[in-house]
Amino acid sequence: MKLLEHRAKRLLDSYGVPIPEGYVVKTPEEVRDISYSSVLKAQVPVGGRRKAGGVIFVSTLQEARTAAAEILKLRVSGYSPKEILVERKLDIVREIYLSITIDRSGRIPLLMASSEGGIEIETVPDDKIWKWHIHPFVGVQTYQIREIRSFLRMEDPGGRELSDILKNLWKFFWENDCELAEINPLVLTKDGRLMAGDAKITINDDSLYRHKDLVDLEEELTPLERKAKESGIAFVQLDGNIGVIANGAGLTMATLDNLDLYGGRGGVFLDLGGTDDPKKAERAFELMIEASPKVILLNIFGGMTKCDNVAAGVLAVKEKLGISVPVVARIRGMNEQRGREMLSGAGMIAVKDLDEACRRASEIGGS
Amino acid sequence: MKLLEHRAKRLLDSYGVPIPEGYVVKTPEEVRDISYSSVLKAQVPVGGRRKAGGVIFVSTLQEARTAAAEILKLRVSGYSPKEILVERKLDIVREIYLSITIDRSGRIPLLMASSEGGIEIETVPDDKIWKWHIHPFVGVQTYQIREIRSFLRMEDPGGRELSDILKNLWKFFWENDCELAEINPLVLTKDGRLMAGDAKITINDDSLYRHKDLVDLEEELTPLERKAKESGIAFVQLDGNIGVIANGAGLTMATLDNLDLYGGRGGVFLDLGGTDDPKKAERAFELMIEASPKVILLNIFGGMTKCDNVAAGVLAVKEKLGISVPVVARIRGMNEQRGREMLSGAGMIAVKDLDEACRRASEIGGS
Amino acid sequence: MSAILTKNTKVLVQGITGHQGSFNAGQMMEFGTKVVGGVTPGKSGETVLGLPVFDTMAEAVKITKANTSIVFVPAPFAKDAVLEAVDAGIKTVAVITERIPVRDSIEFIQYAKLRGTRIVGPNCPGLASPGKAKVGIMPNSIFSKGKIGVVSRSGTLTYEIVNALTESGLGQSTVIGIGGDPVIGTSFVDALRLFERDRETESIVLIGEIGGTAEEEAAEFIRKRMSKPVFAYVAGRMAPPGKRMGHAGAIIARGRGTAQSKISSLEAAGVKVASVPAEVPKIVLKGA
Amino acid sequence: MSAILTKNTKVLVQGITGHQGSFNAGQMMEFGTKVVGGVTPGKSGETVLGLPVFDTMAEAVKITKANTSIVFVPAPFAKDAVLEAVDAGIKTVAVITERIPVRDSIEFIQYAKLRGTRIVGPNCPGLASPGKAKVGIMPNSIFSKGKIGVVSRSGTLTYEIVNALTESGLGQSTVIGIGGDPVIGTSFVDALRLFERDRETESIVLIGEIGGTAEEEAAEFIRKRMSKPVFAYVAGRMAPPGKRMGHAGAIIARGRGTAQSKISSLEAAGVKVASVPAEVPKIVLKGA
Repeated sequence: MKLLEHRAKRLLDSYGVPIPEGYVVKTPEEVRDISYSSVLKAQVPVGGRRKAGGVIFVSTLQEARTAAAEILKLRVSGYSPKEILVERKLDIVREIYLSITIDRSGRIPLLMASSEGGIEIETVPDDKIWKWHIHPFVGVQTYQIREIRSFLRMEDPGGRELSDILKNLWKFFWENDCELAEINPLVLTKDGRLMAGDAKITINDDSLYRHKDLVDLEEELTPLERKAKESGIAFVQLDGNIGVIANGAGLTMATLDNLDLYGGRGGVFLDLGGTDDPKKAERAFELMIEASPKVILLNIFGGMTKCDNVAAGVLAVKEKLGISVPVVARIRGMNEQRGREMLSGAGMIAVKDLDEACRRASEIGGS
Repeated sequence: MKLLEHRAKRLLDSYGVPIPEGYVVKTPEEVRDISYSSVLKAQVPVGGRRKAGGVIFVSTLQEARTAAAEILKLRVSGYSPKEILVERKLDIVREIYLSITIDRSGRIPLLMASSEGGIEIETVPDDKIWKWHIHPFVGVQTYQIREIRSFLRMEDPGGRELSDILKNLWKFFWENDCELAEINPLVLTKDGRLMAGDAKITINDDSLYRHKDLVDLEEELTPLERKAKESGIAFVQLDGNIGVIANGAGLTMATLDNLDLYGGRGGVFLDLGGTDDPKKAERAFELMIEASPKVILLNIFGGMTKCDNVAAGVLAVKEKLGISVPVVARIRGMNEQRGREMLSGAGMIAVKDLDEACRRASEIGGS
Repeated sequence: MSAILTKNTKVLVQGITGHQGSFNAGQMMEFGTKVVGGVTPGKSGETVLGLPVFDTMAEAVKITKANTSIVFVPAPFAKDAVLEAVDAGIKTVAVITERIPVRDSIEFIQYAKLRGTRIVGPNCPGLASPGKAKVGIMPNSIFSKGKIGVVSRSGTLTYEIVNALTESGLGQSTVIGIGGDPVIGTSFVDALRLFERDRETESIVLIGEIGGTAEEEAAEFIRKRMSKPVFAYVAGRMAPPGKRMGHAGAIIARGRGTAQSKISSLEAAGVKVASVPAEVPKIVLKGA
Repeated sequence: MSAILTKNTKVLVQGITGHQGSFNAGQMMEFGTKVVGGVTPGKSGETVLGLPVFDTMAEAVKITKANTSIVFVPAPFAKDAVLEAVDAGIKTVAVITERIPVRDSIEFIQYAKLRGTRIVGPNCPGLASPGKAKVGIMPNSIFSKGKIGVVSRSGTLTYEIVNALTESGLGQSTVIGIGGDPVIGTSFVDALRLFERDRETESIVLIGEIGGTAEEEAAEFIRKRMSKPVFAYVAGRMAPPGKRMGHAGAIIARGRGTAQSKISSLEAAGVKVASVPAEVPKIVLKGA
């Protein structure tokens, strides 16, 4: 779960990472005091807001309110800002990049620092990024902090503050189950202070049950996306016309790959996860009918469930809601033959082979 | 460093381990309110106070003041109590034993629990003591707590409190560099609460530089012991008449063993530690003269220092303070021959062999 | 593969009294696995499929001499279960549970490493060596005994491909589902190293997917260290960039971790890569 | 002993610009050790005895290809120095520093174990293999090359006994001072295991002292696992019970850890035990 900038900053602040003065507004009228040069920033959980016009510098209250109104009308990568962060403009001397993320290969967190702050880190060459693994059993070490300070040529002023920020950022990262905690830029101001100019924080979704206090960000979802999410089904909208239901991310992706072999294009697809629970398959079928694809391709490789039970579930949905589009069903597992017979008996195309199923669905989709 | 009971309890309390109501007095007059049955406990950093009469139960203020006066007159294993803990008497249902210590073989902390609380744990058979290593990288685990509760047949009431106490005791132990944190007994009271009836805490001496707040216990030392301690020299008073100065605990003990071969008995002994610093050797010589043994045995095996420098230091002390007792010096290391010549030139017995030195010193000591 | 599962593999099922635990205990036994008991706190004395249930792993290991465990306990309690297994001296733990917080996985994987325990997973279908043992949830019907080692990040896609191998007469020495989470105990490289050493394995099928750089690292390892032939399939050529495809492992970001990057790396390391699952047995038969 | 020190041992001195660091760097070089540099934060660019000084271990290892380090930095900073060495990929770290908080020792020992680094010490005189290398502070003059492995908890007592061995014509393969602290990286048992495997070692002298149960555990190991003859001396027969004898390792408590308990255990394991240091060479010569 990505946190909006202002929430990320508030959390960092509570861990002793300094942030600029500021407040959040939801309407232009809420913009109050502009006693100093300020910046208004659209609060969206995606990048690219500056390019979209979501960051505006202002000097007067009038300017600020006009800017706020403009920002609230924007759409940034599909998100409409509902909140604006009004912040004191910083007197910038230097901009530093700082982040902690989880390194899959190393299997532990990785700290990155660079003198090239304020720009996208992907554009910074590798030799200008300092990287160090942080082992969670020992945390950020003094020698690492010494190295970072030296690498960033960050002696006082700011050096001691940097040490504290590194320790605090790590503590924050680990205690809050972060996948990413990025401060970019970390600003050194004219008066020698260090402040988080912007912050991107992603909390590991699987940990949210123990961070109830953090879960209040309303995701912008379509009604279908919301229903899928509530059922624990992964939903992805693609641009094709074949509705794919499969169990497991890998199998779902393999199905898309296989459709491509025959010119078929996935449209909506629903991934039940590793399960072959007939109830979940039923629910996915209901959702898929709402999405009205041209053809539905069901691909279930069963482990725990008998295929005739899955088939019975599909037939129940057909009974209840009716299915107006062709269905290609490919079910493997226990009692698979009986399952296929039940489905073909109800007018569906029931096959054994994934490849064949994809060919048949592509033919229908492409026709 | 051992903490007095009342300080140990105050610390445990601050970590969420419940303790009985109570307060500390230094004089009988300071005993105030006795609105309930109370117990007065001598505060000494050693065991055996109950046997010595240092624990007295009282019901009235008069009794309490009389008891306090008696306790302040006691001597418990060489210590005079200067403080008394006045505590509400507990309604005891059960007494449990709980401790965390460092297991040298396992190289990590060890948690011990037993239903046989309230008595010396050494007298409890092994199968009645539950032991589990706590790895500091992961701390006390939920499964361990479950096992302890089950082992102690400690379901509610008290079960949930026990879980908290285990977590808190571990946190306390680790954060405060403990060598031992023992709650014995942990009392289950009639009203279903758990409380630390007594507590023994030893802080690792080498960590005291980072626990300045804990270091205020005045050790009872003789003037000589104090001077030795200030010079970083280990001082031990034995019952013989040979004053031994050596560098390193092992070598010091080997010297005592070797003296025994010839009937010699160590008296005061001073261990300079692993060093052969001539300044420290000089200082030890000064202290040894104050201790006035019958003969002084100096045994230095040098690493970093030249032996003639050590000899020069010894001669400087002789010059300054005079040395009225015979000295047997055994110095090995760089320039050892020159060192021996300097000492024998000043009338000391200077030999090459430890065995010979011990024989000579024993002869003088025993004569 | 003797490096992980052998005829002496003795398995405890952590969370045996749950639906998934008891079902799969039965399936593992049908596969021929020596399942020796299960653990569910508070259920000591019960039996499941005739297997004794214990309160604690320590007790279960003491009595059954188990060396392997499989974890079905719910995500919030999975870390505790794995640490309990490690502390009880278990040598291989297959963690089936999905949606475990990644911090918990990091902790139990590092702790297991410290104590010399192998973790497979989390969020994985487990592992199986036909003729020896299965410690996982993969359907028994897909396997046949043979000389191919299979290692896969995916769950059901593994079933698909192992099934396809079996139907083409290509039996398996060991199949390892390493799991799709960002942080896992046994990586592609770990599994490849085991297969390279394993006398019962002659060639390897690697099943990857988009996201992360595990396939690229595997390619590097194959190029430098593997003498046995490796075949691969990488799912997700047609997956849309930047979208989550069901679990955290499948994110495409910044042009790295794409199917194309993985396929090119593997091909550059001499690996034949199939374009759809059904092609896997074909390239193996051709390559053999 | 090839298991720890070899002719390829390349040593970095952590804290080289201090008095102890620079003195011992020189002594180690005189011994024939390949000392390749030192580390003192903020002193990069300086030289000590012609050796380059680096700011960080990472840089020092990168440039010198060192595989071993010796730590002289003061106790409050020792943990950081050891972790830095471990993270820099050093394989053996001898920690000379005394009075390190035991919690710090526990942490760096466990972390080193996790990362596969051997720790000797803390609070130890280091180790030496005559003719190969010395990574420690033991005086060079006491050593001679030979077939005896020496392992000792004590510092200067080790000098005493190694010197006595040398004077009796009994050379040493490797001498390891494991240190006197309650928690140490390399135990008696670890050292005995190395000696048992080491082809250059024919017999072992173990130097123990009162306190703890390390000698009792060593005796158990000797009884079960050692084929090479072991000789011993245990200091502290005459030490008063319950008194600290200079460091934390030397406490007698509750009748365990006494000299008598240790000597009996060792003798029961077939170990000849000397009653004073000078007797050690005699029993070795007799036993050989």
